[in-house]
Amino acid sequence: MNETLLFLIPLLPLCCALLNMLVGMRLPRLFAETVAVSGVATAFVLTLLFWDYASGAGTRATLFTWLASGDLEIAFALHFDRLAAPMTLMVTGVATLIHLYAVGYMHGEQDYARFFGLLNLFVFAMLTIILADNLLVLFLGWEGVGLCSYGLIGFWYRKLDNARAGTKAFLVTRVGDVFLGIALLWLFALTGSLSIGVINAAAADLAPAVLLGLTLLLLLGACGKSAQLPLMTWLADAMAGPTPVSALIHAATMVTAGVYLLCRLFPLVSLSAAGMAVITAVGALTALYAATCALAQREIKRVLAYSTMSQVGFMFMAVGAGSVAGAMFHLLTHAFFKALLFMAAGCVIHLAGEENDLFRMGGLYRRGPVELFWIFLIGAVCLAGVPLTSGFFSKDAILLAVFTHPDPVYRLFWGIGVLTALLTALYTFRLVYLIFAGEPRGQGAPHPVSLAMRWPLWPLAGLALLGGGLNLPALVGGGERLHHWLGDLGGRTIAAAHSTELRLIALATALVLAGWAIAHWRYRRFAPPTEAALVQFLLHGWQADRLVDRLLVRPFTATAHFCSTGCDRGLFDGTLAGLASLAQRTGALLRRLATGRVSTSLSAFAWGLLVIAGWLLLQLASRGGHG
Amino acid sequence: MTLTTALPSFPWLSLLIFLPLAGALLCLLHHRQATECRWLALGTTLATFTVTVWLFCIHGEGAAGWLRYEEATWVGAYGIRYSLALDGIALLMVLLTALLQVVGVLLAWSVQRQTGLFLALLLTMESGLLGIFLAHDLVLFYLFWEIALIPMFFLIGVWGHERRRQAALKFFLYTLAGSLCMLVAIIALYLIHGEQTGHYSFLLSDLLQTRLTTAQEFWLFAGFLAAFAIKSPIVPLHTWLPDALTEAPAVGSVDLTGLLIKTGIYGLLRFAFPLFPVATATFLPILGVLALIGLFHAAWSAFRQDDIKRLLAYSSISHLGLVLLGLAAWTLTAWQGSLLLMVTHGITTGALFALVSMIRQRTGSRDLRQLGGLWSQAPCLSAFFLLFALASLGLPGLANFAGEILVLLGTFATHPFWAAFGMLGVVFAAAYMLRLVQGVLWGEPGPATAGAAAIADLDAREWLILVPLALITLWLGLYPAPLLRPLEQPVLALLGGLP
Amino acid sequence: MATALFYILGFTLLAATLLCITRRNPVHAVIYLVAGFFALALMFYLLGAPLVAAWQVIVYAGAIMVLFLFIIMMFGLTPQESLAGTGVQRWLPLALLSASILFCTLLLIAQDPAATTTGDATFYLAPRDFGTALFGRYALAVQVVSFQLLFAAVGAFYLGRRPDREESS
Amino acid sequence: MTWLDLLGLIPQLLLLVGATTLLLAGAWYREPQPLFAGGVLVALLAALAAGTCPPPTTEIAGLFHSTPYARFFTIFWALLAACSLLLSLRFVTEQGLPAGEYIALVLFAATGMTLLSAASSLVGLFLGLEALTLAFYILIACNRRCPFSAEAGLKYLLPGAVATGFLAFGIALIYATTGTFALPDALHGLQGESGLRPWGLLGWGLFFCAVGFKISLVPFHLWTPDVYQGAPAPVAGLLATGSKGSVVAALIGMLLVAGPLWHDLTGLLATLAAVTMLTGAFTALVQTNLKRLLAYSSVVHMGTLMVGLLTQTPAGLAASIFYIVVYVIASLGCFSVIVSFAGPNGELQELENWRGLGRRYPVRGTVLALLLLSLAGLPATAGFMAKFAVFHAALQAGLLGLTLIGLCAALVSFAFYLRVIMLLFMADESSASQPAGSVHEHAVLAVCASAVVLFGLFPGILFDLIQRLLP
Amino acid sequence: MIVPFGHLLMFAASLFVLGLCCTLLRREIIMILIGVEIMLNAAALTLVGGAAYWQQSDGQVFVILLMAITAAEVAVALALVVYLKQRKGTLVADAFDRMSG
Repeated sequence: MNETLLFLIPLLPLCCALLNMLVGMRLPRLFAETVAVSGVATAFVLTLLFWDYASGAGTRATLFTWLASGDLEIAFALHFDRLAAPMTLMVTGVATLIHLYAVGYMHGEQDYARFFGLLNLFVFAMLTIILADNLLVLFLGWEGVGLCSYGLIGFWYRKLDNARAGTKAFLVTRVGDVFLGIALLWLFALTGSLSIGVINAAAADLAPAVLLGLTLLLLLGACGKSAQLPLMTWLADAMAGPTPVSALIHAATMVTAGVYLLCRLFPLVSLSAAGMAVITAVGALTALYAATCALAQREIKRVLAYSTMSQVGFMFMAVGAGSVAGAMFHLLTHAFFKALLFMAAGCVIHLAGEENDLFRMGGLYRRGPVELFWIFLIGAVCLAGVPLTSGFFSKDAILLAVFTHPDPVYRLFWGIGVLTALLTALYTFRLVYLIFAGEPRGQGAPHPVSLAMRWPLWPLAGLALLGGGLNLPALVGGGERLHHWLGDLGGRTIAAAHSTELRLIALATALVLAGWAIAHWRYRRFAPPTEAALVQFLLHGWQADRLVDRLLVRPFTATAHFCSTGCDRGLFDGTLAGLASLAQRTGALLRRLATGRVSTSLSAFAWGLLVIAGWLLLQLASRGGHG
Repeated sequence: MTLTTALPSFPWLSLLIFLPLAGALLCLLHHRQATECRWLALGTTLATFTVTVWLFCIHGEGAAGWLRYEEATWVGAYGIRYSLALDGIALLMVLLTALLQVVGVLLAWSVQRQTGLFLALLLTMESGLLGIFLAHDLVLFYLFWEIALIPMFFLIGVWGHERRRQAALKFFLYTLAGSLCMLVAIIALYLIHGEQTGHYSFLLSDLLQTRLTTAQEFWLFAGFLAAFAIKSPIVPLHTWLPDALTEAPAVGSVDLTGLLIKTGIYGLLRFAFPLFPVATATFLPILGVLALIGLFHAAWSAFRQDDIKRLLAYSSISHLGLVLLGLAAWTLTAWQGSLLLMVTHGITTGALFALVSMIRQRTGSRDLRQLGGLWSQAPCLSAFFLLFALASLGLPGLANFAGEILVLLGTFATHPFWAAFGMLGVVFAAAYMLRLVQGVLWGEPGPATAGAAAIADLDAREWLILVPLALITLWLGLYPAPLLRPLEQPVLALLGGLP
Repeated sequence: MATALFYILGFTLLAATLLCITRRNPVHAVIYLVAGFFALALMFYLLGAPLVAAWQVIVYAGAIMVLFLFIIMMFGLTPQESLAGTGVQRWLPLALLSASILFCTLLLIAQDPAATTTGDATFYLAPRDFGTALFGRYALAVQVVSFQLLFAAVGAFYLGRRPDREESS
Repeated sequence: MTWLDLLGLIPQLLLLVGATTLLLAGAWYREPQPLFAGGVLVALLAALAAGTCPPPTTEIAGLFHSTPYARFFTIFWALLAACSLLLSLRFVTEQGLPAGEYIALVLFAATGMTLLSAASSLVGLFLGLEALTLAFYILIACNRRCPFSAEAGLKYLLPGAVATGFLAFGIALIYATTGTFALPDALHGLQGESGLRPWGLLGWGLFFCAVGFKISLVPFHLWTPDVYQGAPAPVAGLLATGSKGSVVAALIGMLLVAGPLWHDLTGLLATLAAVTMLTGAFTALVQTNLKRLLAYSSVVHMGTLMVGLLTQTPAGLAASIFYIVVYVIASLGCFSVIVSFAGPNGELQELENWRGLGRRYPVRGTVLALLLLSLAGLPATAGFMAKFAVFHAALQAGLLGLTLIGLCAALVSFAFYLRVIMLLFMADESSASQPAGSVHEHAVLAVCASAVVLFGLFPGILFDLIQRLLP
Repeated sequence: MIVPFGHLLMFAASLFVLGLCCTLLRREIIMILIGVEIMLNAAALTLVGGAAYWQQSDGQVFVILLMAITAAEVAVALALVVYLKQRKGTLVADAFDRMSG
């Protein structure tokens, strides 16, 4: 087969997206939905078909030259390799399921064509990021996913808050994109190319300071997309979008793009030890921050959003610790169980009668179909990291990698990680208890949950439970398949004594148990929410929004006001108006000379004569002076 | 190719300039019958566009030196010659002009009052603009420079909105002040050259041979700069543009933002830079800083505007800041990016202005606080609006991004920090553009939107205007190579001029 | 002798003119001026221009000034306005202005090294030569002037006409 | 003075004889149309004569040139007289003026102009100027129904008389200094180092006062707006174009024969020109009466012309000739628009009354706009080429300061010309109905407009002609 | 010549300035015209003096022409005076100031 066919993987969703956007409303609904789902599904199948291309050094495919100027030559090119392949598979697979789910979820929605169009477009953009061979194409996908998330968060645009949330997401991520863009420019200036392969190859002979700078820029770019500190404020608000969107974009795929970027450029990033430490620090802090926030949230989706943030933090820690394999492992498992959780949450919300607030739920165990409880529980235990679930293995691998890192400062990060693990278990079980335990507290009449919404959850549940098999540690007789598959792309291999591994596993288990115990003790039967200052503080995400408003937004608008009103209207236009009125006044003044009386013009004659005579006198005097 | 060899001496460039003039005269003669005038104007602009496209087809590869050259004596007494020259850069601008004028005529279809005169002025301006881009004799250039001015003055003043008179007067006098300085500089240069060589001529190619002292260079350069900086407009000489753009009728805004302000930049790189290399070399850093100031100042100001047209006007200034930044960087990539950005900005912003006029026709308002929720009433219109807004905020894959990234890549090579700041400007663009989109499309229908009984979606004419522009936006976003190719040689030639 | 006479006449002329321009009654003014012109005519004679002197008396003093007198009498112009209108602040600046002009002029003359050059002896232009000059070289000028007089007459006739009713209304 | 000389004078003789004949005819025959036809015919014949029969000598009776230069202006002023007669017909008929006298005076004024611009001696200059002025004294005051007319006449007469005094005394001093009236020699009062030099300079100073009055340089310009406003539009048109133009033409001729001079006066005249341009421009900015506005604009133009003269180079003089020709055409056109809008009960003067007129009468409005833009100096109109030529010459002669001031004045001029144009076209409300204007007036309009466009697009024609005029 | 030319010119200049003063200081039209006459006579004096100084006839001839022209001018001027008097009833020049600015 011709490797150019690889382009089918991203282009199929694109075509379906365009089809839906242009003529979707004129098509019957069923057809639109079929187009949307089939596009993604086909991409999934194609990925499987093309799997062999990924082996070895991977395969490059070039479509045509995008930009050419002087020695600059940037082409639309794909690179399908061992890092991209599993990611592609995950994205297309999860996306397919979520599309199916969405068909059911968006049943009552009139504007379905726009929804599925954007959803497909998003898949295209995400695949572009994954498969991009050079940074500019990656940047294209990077902005593309931002755009789609903007459009989908604000999908219900009539409520201005949704639109605002979308705008906020777009702007905050764009701030990150600026740094990515600068890094891109710099890399081109340094290496004369934007191809990822070339850059990674040339990274070795760059000055350490430059490497640090580049790493930080890339990190900031990644933080924007992956909602890490300090650019994390948008993710929680992004939950304003429809639940499938949250599941696909803000849990499974887009938010992990940052991690993927760092993994892609790992050869460059890993060269700067300081940079790696910073990455780990950012990850660890974000993980802790988000976990604490998740503890106090009242809306089910916000809890999940913060947990996503926290989990992505873990992935950053993995990258920082040098274990790409660990990062990718957690990325995949997290994609499974978090998508599962979101979709289940969607069902829960339906059941609770479009009720988002945890404190008005409860008792769903008896009300709803019992399968829903089990599905949600599966997701929860994976998230909490109950032993033998996928989440357990992936998180454990990360903690191990951080623990075994030679640099002592990593021990501190490890400690944070452990604490976060505890909190994770805590807020996860809090969630479960608040939703299912006790008596129903809400008034909303339960909506029936359609079949289309239910059955896509099962395969995900299976993946979530068994996903651990992807990279089972040797300790439990696993072959670390993912790690071997990635090979040299997988970062450093974690070599640790079995005893340490065992101790860590024990610790993790203990943490989960502790978390469950606390949750059980506190949330078994519902207690009305406390208004404690700490709770409020956590509820509002450590007041991050207010901080941003004080530090950035207000100065920005103030400057804008100064520029438009102060400078333009006041200074520049004022000067012009001054000149104009000066001319007018001069005219009025000179006009008074013409009194219309003859005597005036006669004396003007005399003055003229006087001037001339005086002038001549001066002339002659000077002449006399000369000679 | 065969056709060119068949007609080697046919004056295509003169045809380009005089075709619209002829159309204008015919429109004047038939100014009573509006419909005839419309079709006449459309035919003329289409014919002109065809000629330009044909020129582009045969000269698309680009070449060193002039692609076409036509010359005749005009005023023997002063050695003024009627001389037109076409190179890759001019080709691009001519193409843009012809295209936008076709759009303009389609837009002007809805003009009811004195349609004939309106179209006549439009066509006159087209030939003026084409002349600016083609003129190779400085007096001829000045002539076209002013000729393009007066129709715009009337377009704003007669068919404009509320404060049209003040805006028209401000626009005209402000620009004229600069032009007069340029006139002095032109004559002075001519005299200096004549005294040196004894051969009095206004031809650019002759004047390029002039040997100037540094002081002379600076003064003359200042003269040229005055005209071009006001036209471009470079902050702080920009305040005429928001007023003019806001008050102008739709077509006026399109031409003003799409073409007229581009003439300033074109003048800079065609005349000011090559004629005065030393002064240019000293001035470039200042230009870069001014460009950045303009970029941010305008973006900030745009963020505060509630009148859509004002907002777009400031966004134009901001974009031109980026263009100037590219020029100041003085590298091939940056220049190609700047020129590309000029074209793409003309198309996207032009389309946006067209859309604003459509919105205003439907809702009777241009005020962000009055509008809103348009998507629910006119999804197609809104979709186009969103598309061009995204293009204008530099979304990859759409037209502007190609130019912007080239500018930034080219600039980073020589001035990393300029480029970094330029990149930062991208967020600013997003800030005001998203505010615009949010105010127009999202939310509950605003007073104006709700007030208008039923807001019709696009009609056939508007589809005809928007679809080609949208296609071009996509095409230039994904495959700008055809436009970049003819630029390479002339840009390299211009860049070589610096000591 | 002649020189002394010339100076006397000159100062008479100036004095008469001064009186003329300071009289409030126009009739007196004209009379003084006529007197001055007589002196001027004599100066012409002393400068060797007998014919011009004669015409000065006939045309100027005789015709033009009488014309003025006639108009003044016709309207019976009584001295209605004091000298230079109303009071000092009215005429003082103008007087100063004229004074300074005079001053400048005299200064200019003072610049003149040849102020005291006198040409050779007396110069006397006989009427015959005068006539040949006038009707020879300057015949064309005479023609033009004659036409001018004609059209002046036309204009005077047209302007001086009594107003008919729709004009006066 | 011989018969040969008379051959060179055929145009002037034609004008004078025609004037007298029509004057007499008018006494018996009261119908205006045929008289005017005759007047126009006479003017055209004079132009034809000047164009076709070249004189045997280059100087006539030591008073007037008959060089190509002089003959060009003879033709020009004769045609101007024809145009202004065409413009006057409706006015004279409606106001019931005696046609014979009117025509005769116009033709006599034209004679004065031709003689003035042909003057080769101070005597000729004085005679021509006086003939011109005398005719205007009467013409300005000729409309006995309009009270302003008489006032304007007075305001032209008194300063005019004083100017005559200045001129006479100036010429007298020059003569006393140099002992001759013939022009090239009489200029030695400025150049030579003779003992009487200060007197000569004073004489030239007085001379320039008088000339400054005629072409209304600041500070001698104060009469201009009042007289323009009060005089009937056709007369004002003739005054604005003919009398000023012929005086400038005389100055140019003087410089042509004499070459560069005025070393002592250059600075003074430069200051005068600068002040004139700025004062005129700024004062015109605040005018509310179209005729007054045109008056002040003419002040600006005269200042610009002074710049052209001050270069004292052949190029500068050629530019000035071009400028004066173009100025005359454009401003005659403006006045003919005013005439065409004038009715039996007065003219349209206040700018307020012009509001929206361009919309209602597009043709005349457009022509007026075109002519105003030409006066302002917009490219592609003749006015631009004129300004271009003058400032080009000025820069060549190193008069940078004057050029910059001139350009500032040009900028301000644009402001007030555009004000009129905006009133014509950009006013919301439409104007009241106005007279349609007669065929003759429209013919003159057409001539002026087409000339402005022609010389704007192909200035070469005129430039080459002028080159052939210069010695 | 009987007197130094400079002195003669001095007389003429003084006469001229006196005429100028008359036009400046007096308000009636008549008196202003008289002032002009004085100025013209100053010119005549200079011309005659010049003729004597240069031993020429031209100066004197010009005086004659000057007289004729003056006569013509005065005729017109006085006619206008009559006209104005009939219209407005006053001969004070500054009374005619309906047009200004």
